[in-house]
Amino acid sequence: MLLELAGVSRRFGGLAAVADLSMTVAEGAIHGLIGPNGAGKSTVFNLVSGVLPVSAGAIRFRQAPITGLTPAEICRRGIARTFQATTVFREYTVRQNLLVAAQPRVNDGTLAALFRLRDYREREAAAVARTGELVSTLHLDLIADRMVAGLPHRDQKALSVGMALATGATLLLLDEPLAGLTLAETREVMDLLRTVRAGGITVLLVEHDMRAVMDLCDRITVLDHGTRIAEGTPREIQTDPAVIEAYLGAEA
Amino acid sequence: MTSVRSIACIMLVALFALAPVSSAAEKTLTIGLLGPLSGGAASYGVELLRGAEMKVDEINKAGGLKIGGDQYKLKLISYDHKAIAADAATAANKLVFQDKVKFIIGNAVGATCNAVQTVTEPQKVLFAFVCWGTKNLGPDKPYSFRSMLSQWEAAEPFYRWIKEKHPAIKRVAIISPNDTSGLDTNTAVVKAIKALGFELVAEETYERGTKDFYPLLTKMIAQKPDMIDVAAAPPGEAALLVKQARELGFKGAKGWTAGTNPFNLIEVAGKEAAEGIWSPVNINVKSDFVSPAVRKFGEEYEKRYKELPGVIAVANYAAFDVFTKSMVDAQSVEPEKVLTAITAKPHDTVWGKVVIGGKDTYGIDRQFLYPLVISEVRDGKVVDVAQTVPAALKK
Amino acid sequence: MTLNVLVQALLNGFGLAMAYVLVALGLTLIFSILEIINFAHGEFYMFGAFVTYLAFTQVKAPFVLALLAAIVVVGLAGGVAERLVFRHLRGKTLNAFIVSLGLLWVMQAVAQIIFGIQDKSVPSAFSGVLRLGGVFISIERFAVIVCATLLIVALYAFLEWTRVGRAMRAAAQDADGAALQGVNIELISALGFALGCALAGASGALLAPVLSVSPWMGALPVVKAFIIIILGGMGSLPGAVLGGLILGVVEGVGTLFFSSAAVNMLGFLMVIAILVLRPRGLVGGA
Amino acid sequence: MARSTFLGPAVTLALVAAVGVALPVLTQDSYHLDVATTVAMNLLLTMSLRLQLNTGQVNMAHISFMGIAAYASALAVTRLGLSFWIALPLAPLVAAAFAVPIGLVALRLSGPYYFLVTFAFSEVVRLVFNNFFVGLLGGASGLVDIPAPSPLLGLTFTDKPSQYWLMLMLFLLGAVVLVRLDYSRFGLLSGAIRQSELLAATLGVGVLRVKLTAFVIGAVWAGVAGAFFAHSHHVLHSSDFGLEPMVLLVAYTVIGGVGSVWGPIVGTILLTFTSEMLRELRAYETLVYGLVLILTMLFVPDGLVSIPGRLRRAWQRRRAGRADAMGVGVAA
Repeated sequence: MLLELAGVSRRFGGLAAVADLSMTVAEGAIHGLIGPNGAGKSTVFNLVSGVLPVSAGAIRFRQAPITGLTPAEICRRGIARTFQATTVFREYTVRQNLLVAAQPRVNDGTLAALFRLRDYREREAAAVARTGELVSTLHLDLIADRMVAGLPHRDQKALSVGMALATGATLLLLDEPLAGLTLAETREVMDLLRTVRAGGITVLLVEHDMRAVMDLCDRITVLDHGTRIAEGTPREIQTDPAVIEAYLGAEA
Repeated sequence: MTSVRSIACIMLVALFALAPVSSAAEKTLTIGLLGPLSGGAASYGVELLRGAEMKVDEINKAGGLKIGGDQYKLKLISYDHKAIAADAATAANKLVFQDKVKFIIGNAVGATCNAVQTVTEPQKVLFAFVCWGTKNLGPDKPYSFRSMLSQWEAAEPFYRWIKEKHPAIKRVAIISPNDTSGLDTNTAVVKAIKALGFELVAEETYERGTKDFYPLLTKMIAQKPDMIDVAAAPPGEAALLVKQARELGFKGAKGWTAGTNPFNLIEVAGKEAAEGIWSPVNINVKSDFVSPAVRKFGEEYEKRYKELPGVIAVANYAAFDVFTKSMVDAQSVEPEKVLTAITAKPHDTVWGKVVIGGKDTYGIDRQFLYPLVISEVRDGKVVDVAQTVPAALKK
Repeated sequence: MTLNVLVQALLNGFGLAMAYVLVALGLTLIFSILEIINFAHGEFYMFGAFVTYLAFTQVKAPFVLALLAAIVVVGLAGGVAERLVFRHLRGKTLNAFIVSLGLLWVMQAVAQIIFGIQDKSVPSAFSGVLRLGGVFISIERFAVIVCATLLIVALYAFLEWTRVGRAMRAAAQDADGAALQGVNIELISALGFALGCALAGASGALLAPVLSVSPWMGALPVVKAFIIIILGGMGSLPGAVLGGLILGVVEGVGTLFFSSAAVNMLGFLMVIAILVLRPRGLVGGA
Repeated sequence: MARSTFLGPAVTLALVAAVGVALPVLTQDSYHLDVATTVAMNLLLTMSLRLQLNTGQVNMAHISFMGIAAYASALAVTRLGLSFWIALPLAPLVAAAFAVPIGLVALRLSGPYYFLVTFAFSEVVRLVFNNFFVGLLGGASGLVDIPAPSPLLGLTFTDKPSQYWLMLMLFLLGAVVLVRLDYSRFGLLSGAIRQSELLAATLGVGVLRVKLTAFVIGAVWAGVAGAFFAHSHHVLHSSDFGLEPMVLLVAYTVIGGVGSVWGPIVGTILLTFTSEMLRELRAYETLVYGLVLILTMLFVPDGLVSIPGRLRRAWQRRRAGRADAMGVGVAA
């Protein structure tokens, strides 16, 4: 198992946003994380990426515990994430945004930078090269050198996914990458995710577009009020009574 | 084409021809002034400026100065250094190199004088100030003058007067701001107190701008002093000190060695708190001890600025007086010649007779010495009670 | 060191502490709503003092009226400053710092031009001195303690029990959250800024008769307010009161044993020590 | 960190150097040279301050590191008998020795707490200069008679022009280092932190490391300015390292524009000219200066240096607008 959550919970005062959640993500898969609004999906992302400390339980990545590490350390271990509200560096160009993400494992050795030492130059060149590849795979060539502030929302969304990829992470936590996209653009991003999976990168996907989730995901975990109510293949989830009840309210 | 050029040449020649003809050309002598004109110490700076403006207008109204066949009108340029040493140096540079002044008459707040002197001394610019640091005068600073009696001239005669007139006073507590002039005043007063056999029971300093003195006064009053000397505290803070001391039950005598403006003190502290405070350095423009000239100056100043002058305004007025008279005596505006004229003989000024002395304290005669008038506040009025004449003046 | 002197030192410490707490409360209220530190907060304190000066000298108004005038006028000025300038700077720490610095210079310069450079006294409604055994306190100062405490209690009541007060506290906790609950953030931040300045103005009005007025009187109280909100924790009313008392005792008693410079330094060293141990201040408010 | 300056870093730096070198040729007037020397010193102070302000918080301790180095250098020369040319590199290291611990404390805090702890530190340093170790530091009357830099390779540094050249060289050395840093990975990361610290952290940027480096490098270059200041002014007083000079440096940097390494240069030069021009206005000087600060921050929040960038982006948007209308989208 690539990622394991064991009895993880997070309380804000009395409210338990995530309560005793255990789940696992297999390597190389696209793993869906779905549930009604306020089910605790974004909180899970904040816990795994180290932005929020857990109240209880443990998180293991490649069998090594990562609970308590800083977001930067977790990123260097190989977990990158995007945010529900697409956050990018608005005063930088697209290329600069990718470049910031492109070298998490490089120590930002200022002295090396100052005297342009050889290994600094090599790593800098490698980063620039990687950025170039990403710009083309993400079809961002036309706007690569435009200030992000002026770009339309969909380009910024594509860029935020690109930045997660640029870190060289092996596990991506994508928070609603399809929100607000047209049909054509949704298909486009789904293709991108498939190529990402083909490249051996695991994706934990929070998404409300059920058709896309069912189409893309190998396995799905369903959250409601912070606890896991179901986990399985897309087909199993579609027929699971607990899921239907959570989504459609107690019908019968 | 050529005709235009030739006409231009003729005009040029004519212009040059005219120039030497007029003999008594009208000239302007620029004099510089520096000081804190904003911020907490602004009262010093503004008084310096007003004293200077009064004398400059007086001279210009009387037609200016007749020196070496020319008639000089005076022009005053003043800059605000906000009591920051680096600013004072920059302002001094502007006066000396941009405005080409050879005389800077007026500066206040100790540390800024050191900074200005790094500019004026090498450039041989005559510099008169009221800064109180001991290091401001010395043989290595021949072009620097102090135009007001400092604590070194006032403390000893003041405490000698107290010893004679009020023998009951034995235990003295003193307090000053913790800046250059404050600390130097404390040193001078402590020297005088010890020399005259008083007992120093407390020596305190406070951060300039403090208003609530209850904590410090409680500590001082606990030592049971017979007298509290608010030494170098500016008028506003000295008023709060005496007012709060009275509130804390202190009934003893009150002194103010560096009292620059008792009228402001009375206004802020109120009559009861200010009652009986002695100060040796201030000048009471309304009292009968002083010459009619001072009384006239006080009236003109009050008419013009709606406030009574403090001693700093009178000091700078007198400094301008001495400098301009010396220029006329030397019939030159060259600093070297004016310097010798200033130190040559005593001068008649608004203070009365002024001698340039102070060699025994500073190693060089650059301190304005004039009669020391000790005043006392009685029922809200400043009354002069004694006058001592510095030894140098007796000769 | 007799008991009398020690009690007097403690009383000195508490004496004006509550007035400085008012300044600190104003500063922390403005910070929690607009997330900026108003560097010119001391100048609103000075503004309040000059309003009282005018009320007493020109109009011979009674004490309470002069205090109310200061609170209203300075509050209005605060509201105008928020509407014209500060509302564009929410959360922009650097820009807000420069703008408040500019405002500080403008207000000091205007005060110097209008009122001149000499310190002025404000006639006091209370005269005479209270003597309890060997310990003294002027009735004027006693009035400051009483009024300041009453104002603090009034502020606490306002924030706890009135609708506008609760909306302000909500906005202070989380501006976006409050907006979702229908709180009119624009109005509340204007009112909050006005109230913050009014608190400083009230403190200035109370202290004017005790400490005299000058255009530069605002510099020291705002530094004391900084220390108080660190001791008490940013954004917490009880914390500010606690911070004010601690600073008062340190200055009152400390001066008996150390020089004034050392006591000043002690205040700043406490700030550094607390921020190292508890980054949100002692009580660790909002 | 707006990389897209018109002329590229090297050319812009050369332009600034050219202006600096040309100045003493144009005017030998000591006042002009004195102001120019002060401007060059302030440029070094603001460019090094910007490094730290660029991470988004107001550091009030910058002037204290200048002061610590100034006193250290003065004492090294007057008490230890070292030559100025040994004290010059040593003094900034003394400043850095103070900057590391204070930086570690301050940088764990954010927003107002960071401002307050650096302000508290700067007041402690000022009070020490003014009231403590008076025998060593000169106390309230200041440390006086600090000698000018001793001759080097036959050159003397006692008059205005030579001191201007020395400061210009120190500034240009600092500018080269700071610009190289800014155009390197370090500059990219500190700009990213300013825009969104959380995003930078989740992308693997060691936020505390970058901030501490900016803080200490800033202190080192402030130290260089301090060492020069001590030996060119010959007098040191606590008022030179208090609140007033510090807030001026922050104003120069933010008005100029924190987002670009060129911001402080624009801010320092323009505002120094303004205050020299206003010198005659006395009480009105602070009034006008205050209004200049308020209006600039309201109408040009990103600082004067952002104006050309904003104009170009507006022009670009108008051009791009037309492009979108023609269907040249991104991923089509």
